[in-house]
Amino acid sequence: MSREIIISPVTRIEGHAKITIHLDEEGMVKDARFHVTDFRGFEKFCEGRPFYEMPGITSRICGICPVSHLLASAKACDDLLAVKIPRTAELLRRLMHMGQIIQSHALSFFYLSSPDFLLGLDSEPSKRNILGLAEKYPEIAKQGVWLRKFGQSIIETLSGRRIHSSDWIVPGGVKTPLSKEGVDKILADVPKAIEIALNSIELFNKNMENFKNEMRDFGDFQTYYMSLVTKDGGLEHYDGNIRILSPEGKVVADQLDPSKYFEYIGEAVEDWSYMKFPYLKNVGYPDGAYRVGPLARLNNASHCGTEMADNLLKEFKKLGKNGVVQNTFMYHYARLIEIVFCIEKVKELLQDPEILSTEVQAKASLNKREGVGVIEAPRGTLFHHYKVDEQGRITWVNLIIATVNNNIAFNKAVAQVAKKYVNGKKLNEGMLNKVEAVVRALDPCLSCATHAIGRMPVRIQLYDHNGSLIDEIARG
Amino acid sequence: MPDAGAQQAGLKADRRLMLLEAAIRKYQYRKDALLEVLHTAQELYGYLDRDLLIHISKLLRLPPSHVYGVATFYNLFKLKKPGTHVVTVCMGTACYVKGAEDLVLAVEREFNVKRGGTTADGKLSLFVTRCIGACAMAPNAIVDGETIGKATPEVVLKKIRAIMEAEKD
Amino acid sequence: MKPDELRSLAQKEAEARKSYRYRINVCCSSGCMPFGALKVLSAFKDAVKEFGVEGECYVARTGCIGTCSIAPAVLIEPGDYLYQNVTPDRAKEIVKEHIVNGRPVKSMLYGNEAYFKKQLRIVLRNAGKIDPLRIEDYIAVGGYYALLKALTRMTPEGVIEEVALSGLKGRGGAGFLTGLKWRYVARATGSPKYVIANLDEGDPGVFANRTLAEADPHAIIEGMAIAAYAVGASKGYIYVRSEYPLAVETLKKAIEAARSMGLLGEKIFETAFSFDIELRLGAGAFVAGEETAILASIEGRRAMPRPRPPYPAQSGLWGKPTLINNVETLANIPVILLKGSEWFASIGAKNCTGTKCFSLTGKVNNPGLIEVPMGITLREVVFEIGGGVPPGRRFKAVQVGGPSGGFLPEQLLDLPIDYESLTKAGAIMGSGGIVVLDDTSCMVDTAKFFTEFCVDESCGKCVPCRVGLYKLYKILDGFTRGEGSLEDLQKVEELCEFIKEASLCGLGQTAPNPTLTTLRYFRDEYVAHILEKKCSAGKCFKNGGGVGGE
Amino acid sequence: MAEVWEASKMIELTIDGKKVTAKEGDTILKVARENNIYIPALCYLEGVSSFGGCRVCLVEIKGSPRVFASCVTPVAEGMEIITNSERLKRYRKWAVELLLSERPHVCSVCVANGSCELQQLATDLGVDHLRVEREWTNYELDLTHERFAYDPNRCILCTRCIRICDEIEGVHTIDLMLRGKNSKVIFDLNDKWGFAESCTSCGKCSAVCPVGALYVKGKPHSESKRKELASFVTSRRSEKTIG
Repeated sequence: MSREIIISPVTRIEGHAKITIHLDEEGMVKDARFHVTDFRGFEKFCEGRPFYEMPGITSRICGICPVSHLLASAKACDDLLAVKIPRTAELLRRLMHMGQIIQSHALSFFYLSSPDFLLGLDSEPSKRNILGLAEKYPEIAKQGVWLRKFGQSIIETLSGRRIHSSDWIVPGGVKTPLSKEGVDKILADVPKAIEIALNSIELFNKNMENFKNEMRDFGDFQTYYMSLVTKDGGLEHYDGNIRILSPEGKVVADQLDPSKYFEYIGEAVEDWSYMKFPYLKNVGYPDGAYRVGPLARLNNASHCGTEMADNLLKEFKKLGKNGVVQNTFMYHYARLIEIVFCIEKVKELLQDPEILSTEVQAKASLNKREGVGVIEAPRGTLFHHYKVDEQGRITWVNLIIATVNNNIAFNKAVAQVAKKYVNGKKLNEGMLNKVEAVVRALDPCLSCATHAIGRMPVRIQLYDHNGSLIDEIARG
Repeated sequence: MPDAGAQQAGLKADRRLMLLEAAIRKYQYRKDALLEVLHTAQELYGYLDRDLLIHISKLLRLPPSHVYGVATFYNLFKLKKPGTHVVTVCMGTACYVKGAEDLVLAVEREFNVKRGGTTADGKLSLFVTRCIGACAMAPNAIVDGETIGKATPEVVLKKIRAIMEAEKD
Repeated sequence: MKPDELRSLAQKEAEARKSYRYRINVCCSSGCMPFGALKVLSAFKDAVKEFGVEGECYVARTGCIGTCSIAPAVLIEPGDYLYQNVTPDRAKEIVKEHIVNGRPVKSMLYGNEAYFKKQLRIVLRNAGKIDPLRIEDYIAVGGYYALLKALTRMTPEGVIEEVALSGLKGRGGAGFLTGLKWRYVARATGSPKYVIANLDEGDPGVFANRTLAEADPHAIIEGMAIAAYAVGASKGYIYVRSEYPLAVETLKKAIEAARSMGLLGEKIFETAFSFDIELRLGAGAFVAGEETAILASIEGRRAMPRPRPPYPAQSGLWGKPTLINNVETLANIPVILLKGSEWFASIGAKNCTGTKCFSLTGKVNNPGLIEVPMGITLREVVFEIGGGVPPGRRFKAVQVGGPSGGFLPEQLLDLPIDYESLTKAGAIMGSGGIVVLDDTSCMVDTAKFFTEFCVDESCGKCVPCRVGLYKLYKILDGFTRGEGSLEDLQKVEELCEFIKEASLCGLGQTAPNPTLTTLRYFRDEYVAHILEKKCSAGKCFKNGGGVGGE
Repeated sequence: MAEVWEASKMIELTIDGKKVTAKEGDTILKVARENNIYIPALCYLEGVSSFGGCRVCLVEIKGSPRVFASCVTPVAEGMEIITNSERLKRYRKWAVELLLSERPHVCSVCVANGSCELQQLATDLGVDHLRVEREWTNYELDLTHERFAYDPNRCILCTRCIRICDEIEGVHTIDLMLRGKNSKVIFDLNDKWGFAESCTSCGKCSAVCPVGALYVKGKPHSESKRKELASFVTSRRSEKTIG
């Protein structure tokens, strides 16, 4: 008899989703799908609103990386105003962006994923979380909490608010300059932050050995990679152009204008998911699947531009063939390296003599009817694309969220892990956890990606080969 | 002579305008006569268009928003041109209890018009009203001013079809 | 006009009346007009000429006789022969048989004596018996004598005292003592003072005021003039619904007639009292019937009620002391002055004197306009006067008091009609509407209908009424489509309490009544809708066959 | 010299058990605030006429089963006023919930977030969910005015803007159209704001808007709100009284 197993909810990811596992007639895993069951219609919701509310509105899509939306949206609005923002404003925006990536990566690694591999995938689920971690590795948990706070404190220092700092980044720049006290305050914490980041990398390296088996089948598959890079191919998060890397490690396209994304990215639709499936137009769907995010950025970047991160990048590239690391598990590693890079970048930005200038906003009124803003969010490339009417009211919105870029990859990874670990005849926690773990490695931010309102319970459902539901588990 | 402002407001200096201004004079340009003036204007013009409202607001020295607010507060005033023919269905209690809703639905379906609206060709408007006071003969429909008591959808539709046909000839 | 002129005119008219053996009263009110009343009128006029009886038979165009279900109706005096469904052909036959041959045409007579038996006509004393467009007709039956009496033989305080002693309460709905209200206005400082006659009867299913204005406009005018004298006002407004064109026309002509006779204007009956009336038209806003909204409307503004105090008695039209009375209240006044407060107080119930006009409609055999003494039971009204529900149907509920009135079930039919009893039972007197429902009506659907009415008519000023009622409507609408749970009933009750208590004016304060009384007396129907998706009247769940709705 | 001003009669009453003296003719709300007794209110705006529409400032008066809007009810000798009973709290909560449900008041994406009187009141009253369904009105946003924006989807119809425009600025550009739940704040003949000829662009309306319906473009709501205006209104009013 053929069945389908459905995993729900995928705990410890942002937002909730549903995984269905489809079995063939022999009861073996044939396919697995990562679903999004609810739809927020955020793009629709924005229609009719004034463009200058967009940074505020879109940053509300997500409570985890509001700054990413804020930045992408503000950049799209800069485009609508057709202004070049003051250099200090750019420095400050970058600074906030670094803070954002640090706190997001810290959250992903310490809070959400580290319990998996520090406590073991088969450990008691009720303990397999940050609280369980704090019990067994109190020092690590504490460091994780501190590092996240460091990132948040940068955001807070700049905007005055920790989470939704929506009115600080505005079209044309930022609202308020940074004070000398602010600079000193953040700089004082930099050494400790670096120390924690490096410790974490050491810890990760130590533990990697224990996961050799899992890692082999842990979403180790080939895709294209996409990210922003600097003019000279370096690691970039705020600006830059698009580079696309082939699975073999060849740069197949470079310095593409990100505002023309629709020329090279297509978006397919599947009737079982509200998420779109972006693919590279040149390659086609679904072969043109690509991955974005920390792994993609490090694969794409020839260098980081900061001392410690450059060294780490060199080590990282050794882990893959032709310098391309394909294993989904390595997203964790890439994330840690990026944390180091960001902290170094924070220091560099704070030492820029222009950081304290008070010229932080360019004023202009609406000059264009269409604007695109692209940045590298913690989870990957984020596109905001708006069209407005003559009064500046939004008439059309397209958002491609980092997690959505990874959509095809998600499904591939889930299927691969399910095939290896899920046996249709037996359902046990550990096996289901592994499916969940791979999802967590990719770190989907579902509330963004699906535009879902509130909590979205994720269920695991089991379907037979006829497509009928035969079992369902809901957890949490 | 009609007020000079009228032409600026885009109103034709015809008999209707003279009658309207005469009525306003009769009320000595008093602001509190607004409702009466609007009644007169609607009787003369059939509905209150923008130019008419601007003119009234100037003559009575009332803020335009006040005039607009009053004109839209009361159901009776029409700001859009109604159809050539008007069907009004009474939705008073007695009529509702005796099936006025069916009359409305029948007209809506047959002539593709929503209550309160006018057909695309401007031929027929359908309004509902709250109690015309002929409750003993409920349900009531008024087709071009003629009251049909104890109305049924068939009778009302027949009547409307008849006037629409007559129009064509 | 001099006092003597009134007397001699009355005498002349009375003699003229006597010279006719018959008087044919053709009802030409809004109820009968659509059914060819004017054609019937001219058919009678032609017929009396044709048969050569014009010298002994007077054909009068009158107001409502009260039997709207047999329109057009014709009343022949003497003997009060009431003919039903008269057509021009039948008119001819009636003249031939009844007038010429002296044999009333039994087959055409309205045989329902019970309809009139329990009625008592004070307000409608002249309705159907005089020509409303002839002021002489009104004077012939004693019209304007009360005004003459007041102006020449009574002090303003004396008039107020008489009205107060009669125990007359406002007929507009709230039931405030009329004499007391007058006294407040009389004592208020400020000048000039105004009198407003409220004829903005917007309640669906109610047409008593309209009928009164169409049948006996001078009774209203005389009542107003007396009130003005009592409170010291010199200017009056009649605020009338524009949806009542015939009433507007009749009142307009009546005011002109009274003015040309000197019964309105300067120095009436050669006294120092001057009073004139202006007609003000509403424009389709139910809320404008509210005391303070009517003021706004007359001042040419949006008819939005304002909080009281200050009461219109202190600060009304343009901030001046203003008396606002319903037209039915005012029509009582001349009779009270002529017959005395003692006589009036002896009619009706102990704490609620006089009579009340009701439009009796809905699923009842004899709909029409009735006037009954206060204290009569609902059962008498519905089953004796109204003749009960149509054959084969079962009585379900009676709604008293228009859209804000409550629904009362069978077991409360023995309730006497007075302000207190009705309010206690959850209904209100309102401006006088009684709608009878039988088993083809769904109480949930009906509550929804009235709530929707109030949603449409809410002025939007205060939150409970503007938003609360709409939310209430949405919940009720859900019930009729198979949505909602028993917990929602609790929510409905809480919401109703808030709307009732916190609304600014009477519209909002009474709007939850239909919902509250149906919940109180017909809760099982709500439960059946919610739990079984069942509507015993077959009105609901039309879309979607019972479960889920749309 | 003869006394020009007739001294106002002073009366005594109690509010929440506290004895206070007040000028005859003053409203309960005014007297309470003068005595540091907080009665919440939304449509009330010092310096312009009272409206009495929001029903948030309801109070009880001993001896009456009814509740009274304190912004429009004058004080009287010996009155015993209760401003904060369970019943009043219940009613206030309903009023705020209904307002929140009337139009799409999504605080998180509103310009007034953090400086909104409705939001503050909801927080104060512990409104953490709505018992009735929200409406998702889709009124068109008006951005035609060079400096100001009007978003009807956030309007609570308190009419502060209408009153200040009429009574203080004296132009009466703003009024309401339609009625009941369809009521909407309009400029001139329901014109787009930027084309409303009578508007003097004084900005008072947006300064007194308690929510995010009228606001200054590009300026954070919190900065454009009524602080400086309140003093303006008060000074204007005292001028009026003296003159």
